Amino acid sequence: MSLPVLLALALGGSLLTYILSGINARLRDAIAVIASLTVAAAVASLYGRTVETTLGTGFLGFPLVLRIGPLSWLFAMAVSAIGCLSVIFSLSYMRGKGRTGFYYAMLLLVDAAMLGVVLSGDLLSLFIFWEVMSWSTFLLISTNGGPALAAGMKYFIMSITGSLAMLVGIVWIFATTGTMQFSGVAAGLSAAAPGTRLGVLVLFGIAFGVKSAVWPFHAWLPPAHSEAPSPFSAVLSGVLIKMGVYGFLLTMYVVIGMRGFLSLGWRALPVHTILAIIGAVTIIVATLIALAQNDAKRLLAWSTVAQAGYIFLGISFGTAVAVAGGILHFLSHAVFKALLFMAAGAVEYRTGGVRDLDSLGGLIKKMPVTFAAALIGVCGLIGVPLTNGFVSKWLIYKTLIVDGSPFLAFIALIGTWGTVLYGYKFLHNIFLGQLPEKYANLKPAPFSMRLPMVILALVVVLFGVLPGIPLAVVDAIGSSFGFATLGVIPGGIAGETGTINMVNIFAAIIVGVVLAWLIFRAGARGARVGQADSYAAGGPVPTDRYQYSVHFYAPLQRMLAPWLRDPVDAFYGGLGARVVKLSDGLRRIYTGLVADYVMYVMLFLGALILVQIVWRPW
Amino acid sequence: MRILGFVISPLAALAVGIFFLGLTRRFMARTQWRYGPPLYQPLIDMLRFFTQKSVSHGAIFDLGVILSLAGSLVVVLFLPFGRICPLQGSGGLLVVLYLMLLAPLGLALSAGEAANPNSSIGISRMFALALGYEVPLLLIVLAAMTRYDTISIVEIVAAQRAAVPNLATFPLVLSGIAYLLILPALLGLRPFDVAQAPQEISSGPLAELGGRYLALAQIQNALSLFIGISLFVNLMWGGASNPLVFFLKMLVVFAFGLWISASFPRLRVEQAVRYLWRWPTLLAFVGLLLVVVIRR
Amino acid sequence: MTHSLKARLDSVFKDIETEAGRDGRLTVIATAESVVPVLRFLKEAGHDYLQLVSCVDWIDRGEIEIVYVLSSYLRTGGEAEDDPAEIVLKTRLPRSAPSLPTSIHVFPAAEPYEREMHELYGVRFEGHPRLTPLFLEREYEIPPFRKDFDTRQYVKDLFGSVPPVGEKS
Amino acid sequence: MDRNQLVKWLQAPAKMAHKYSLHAVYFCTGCGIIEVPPTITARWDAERFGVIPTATPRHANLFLITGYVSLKTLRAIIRTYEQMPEPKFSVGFGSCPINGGMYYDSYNTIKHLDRYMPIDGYIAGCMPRPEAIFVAVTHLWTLIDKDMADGYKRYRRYYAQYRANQERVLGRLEWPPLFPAGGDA
Repeated sequence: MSLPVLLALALGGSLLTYILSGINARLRDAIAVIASLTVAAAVASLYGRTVETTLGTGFLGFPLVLRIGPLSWLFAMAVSAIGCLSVIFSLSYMRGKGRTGFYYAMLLLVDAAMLGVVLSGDLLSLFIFWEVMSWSTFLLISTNGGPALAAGMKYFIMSITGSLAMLVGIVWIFATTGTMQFSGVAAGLSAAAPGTRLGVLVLFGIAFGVKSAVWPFHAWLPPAHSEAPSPFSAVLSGVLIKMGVYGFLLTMYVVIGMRGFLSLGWRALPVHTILAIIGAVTIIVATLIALAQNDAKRLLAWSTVAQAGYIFLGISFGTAVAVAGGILHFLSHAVFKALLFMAAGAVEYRTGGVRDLDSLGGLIKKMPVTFAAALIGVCGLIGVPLTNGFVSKWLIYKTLIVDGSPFLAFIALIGTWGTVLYGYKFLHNIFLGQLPEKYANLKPAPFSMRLPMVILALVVVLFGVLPGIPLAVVDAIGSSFGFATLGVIPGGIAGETGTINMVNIFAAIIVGVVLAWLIFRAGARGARVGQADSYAAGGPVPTDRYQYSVHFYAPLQRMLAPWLRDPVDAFYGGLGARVVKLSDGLRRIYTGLVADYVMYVMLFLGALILVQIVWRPW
Repeated sequence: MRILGFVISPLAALAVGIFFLGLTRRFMARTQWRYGPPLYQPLIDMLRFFTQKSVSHGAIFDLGVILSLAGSLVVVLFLPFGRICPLQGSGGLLVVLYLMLLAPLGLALSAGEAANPNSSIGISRMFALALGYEVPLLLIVLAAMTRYDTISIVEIVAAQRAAVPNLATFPLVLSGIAYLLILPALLGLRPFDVAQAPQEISSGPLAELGGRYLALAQIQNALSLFIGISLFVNLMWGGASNPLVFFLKMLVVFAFGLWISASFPRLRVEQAVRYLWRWPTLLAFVGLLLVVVIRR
Repeated sequence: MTHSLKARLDSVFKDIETEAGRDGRLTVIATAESVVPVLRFLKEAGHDYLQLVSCVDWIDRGEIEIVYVLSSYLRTGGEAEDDPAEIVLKTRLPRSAPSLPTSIHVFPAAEPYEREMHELYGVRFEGHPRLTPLFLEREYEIPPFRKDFDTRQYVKDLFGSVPPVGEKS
Repeated sequence: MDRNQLVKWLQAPAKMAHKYSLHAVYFCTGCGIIEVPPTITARWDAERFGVIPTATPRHANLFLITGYVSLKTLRAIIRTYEQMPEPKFSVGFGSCPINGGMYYDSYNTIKHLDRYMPIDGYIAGCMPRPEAIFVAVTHLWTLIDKDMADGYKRYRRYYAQYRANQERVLGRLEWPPLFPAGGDA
């Protein structure tokens, strides 16, 4: 299938869904699912191909180019697959809510725009799709109104700032190289001065940094993620912020080029190291803040910021293994974070919108499938061996240690322990512990919610045991950037860059579990008891609830409280308040009276005439 | 030989771990001017737990305990015991660091499903304390990995045996001291046993485990004693060429840990974390810094 | 302080009797209605520590006596004549239907005492938010601390009737 | 370890393990509990015999009731006893659990503990000294050897009767019956 047809299909699906929503709800659901499935299948069929198409018409005289390579394919696949699963998840989540047609159309539009971003082959079409994506995302985030509107506004303002920076960068590149196609730009920039490359990197970095929520541009993400509808949070966290990662990869290794990028900066402190340090700061700050969250989705949102830090650290560290790790971690994170947001969404759906970690508990008895999925997701998030998160993080750590950045490795590793803490808090406060009486009759998640979660959970484990499958694509991307190949085997990688064989580890863990299970079986059997039979110092368990999970890490939080405030968010808030005040002042000029405006014009003209008379500049 | 290693190494670890458990009780008794139980008392206890009927709170309650033990068993396979090391080239120390995570995570899942407030408090303390000692531990492990430029434990051991003691080994001395300072926290011994404080939170995560569940938790405890000490001997003290020497080295390190453990009263979580993030972290940090500087 | 506490009490409250005893102890005998005002007065006068509330069953007189013992943390007392170290406030209630306004608004610490007296002596405290059982597991026809409660008979009736467990012979 | 012991270990390891690993949950009622600290600390050192205190009934197999039992404590004692994993042994300490002791005429203190839960042995005295606890432990060993420490079996067997007695003095119990069938007899 050719690329323009693919994009047309994606955009047309969105439009068709919106038209049909006025006619028949069931038909609309069916079309939405079919459209997203078709797009995913079409993207999958493009595996391994490298195509470049120029669209017939251009735009303002510039040609619009679409192309696909390994990098674009991987991102397009992630976008279309996660998008498709989130549409399926939405089927029950959105039932009975207002403006469903608008929601579906926008969801598909965001997916289409993201596809456009990763498929575009020149800066102009990249910018167009980027804007479409930003707009439609804003509409989706603020779809619930109220606090969601404020969250959407925050996102939108930061996004616009990024877009402007990007536009300036594009103009700069065009002025320097005279072309907008990536292939031409790369050739032109390699001849340009390092200052130009650095400037482009910084300008694009602002745009992509905002989107991928790298510190200090992360402030929009937590409110936006927690206020958006859950299926869209999955898309938002799973793939949309990864568009920033795509942009970084594009800028660093395609537009500027690997050699050009890695040689930027000073010898003692290259630019890519600075970027890696920013990634590390993102990890540690976001992880510590995530520990203190009491809202399920907000906790996951901060965790997204932290994981984006890992990805950023990987791709900007700039060794073959690190970049492979970064890209693989993007894929892992897309899968398990979409899964976790869906699990949180399923809980939210069944409990009537409860996301407060302090008031849930014990849902494992009522929603076992959701729990299993969430457990696997959290294991992936932590990076427990046999999940995909382990492989990608292992690659990053490995190269950080062997290539001489132990302090970055330390931050990445300690971030993992922080992840254990908040990951367990998420699991424990929602699913473990005692079931409150008001949820005694809770039903399990509906099938259309369980299906995407189960698929994603299976992918987490599959890519964890056989990481060779995604690593083959990642390796192809790396080679297209000019890195050495990794020597991918089904169980991981083997070769001089480092050895990992998940199949061995898998076998060892399976043997360990079987052995432990045999020991367990050897013991005397016991009886199954309910939650009322719990040790309560001899007393009977109170009828309502014996155990609460409030303030889970209280001692730690007390210790860390002074550092847990987010100065960056406060800075943006202050800036916003200042701008509003300044604008209020400026608004006084606009009195609304025509006479005043006429007076301004006359004054301005008078001033011009005065200037002309006195200095005669024209 | 390699297949045999898969059998010998967990069994040896278990034997050593259970011996250490018995030694702990005996040592504590003698410091308190008591006679103390026989050294094989933990074995009797485990046998008793196994033959007692127990209660289960659900599937995750079972799975968590099994996972916890399985994680420790697999870690043991990665650690050289003398020359015995069944899993050499499968990710090395990084995988060990990650697998060491399975044990507390499994126990936490199990205790979470038990739905007892004491367990919840215990887990919260356990994880907070883990974050406390992981900071210096990671710095120490990273210092070792950076110093020898590999992530394989076997290679680290080999490099230590090949090297003559000189100024370049000095930075690891600091890391070693830091390791000894956090050893009781790593092993869950007295000044840092707030997670399982029996008097205040009824053994914490173990509060609802009875019968075979407790037996599994005890075996895991024994293995974790082995892991914590054997990691030190391998990374900081050059391992050993035969198991007996290795065991003797472990004994010396463990005696040091017991000495600290018997001398100090229990710390609160904040106190423990504050301690762990102060002196051991500082030492480990300086150690890592020196390693990096010398490597340049 | 110009007037002694005793004098001020006598001047403010008409329906009480005061008597200065040995060792700086001041005994106040009040009616049921004036207990709470007197307690409030004493608390404001600095005697802000309610040591205990007790109860005596005077079966011959047909009365139940409630005893409040107050003292002060800050003042050691006893040095001056007008500064009693301990104040004992007593009130008598009819044994048939003992009832008293609750004093937990003045002294929150009185809550368990009042619950205890309600449970063991059957004194009703008006306005107490939760007069639920505190110690006892069973319900008793006569409150068990009353003097006409026959414990031996009760033990014989209740515990004597519990049969040994085992094979029925 | 003499030869007899070794033979016993080989014949019935589980039984021997239960003998020499008595983890006790102390129910701190009444004055008897004051005898426990000397028993487990340096002066008498009960750990020599494998007797150590535990924090929760789930870990324990020995239940020491150290003093008088009021109705409220009876409720907690029954609950704790039912939460202990089988096999479990219970020992009444002092004269109060035997027949009420000095509380023979108390309206709120039960007189014969073995009518509400099975007791494998009593330590008489008001109150017994720590040595008496050791005598009781050695006695309990003999009983376990001869399979006569079968309180938990009796509880299972006569559960209906025990439960009836418990409910007679305590009223309705909050928790469901441990053996819904009401026991074997």
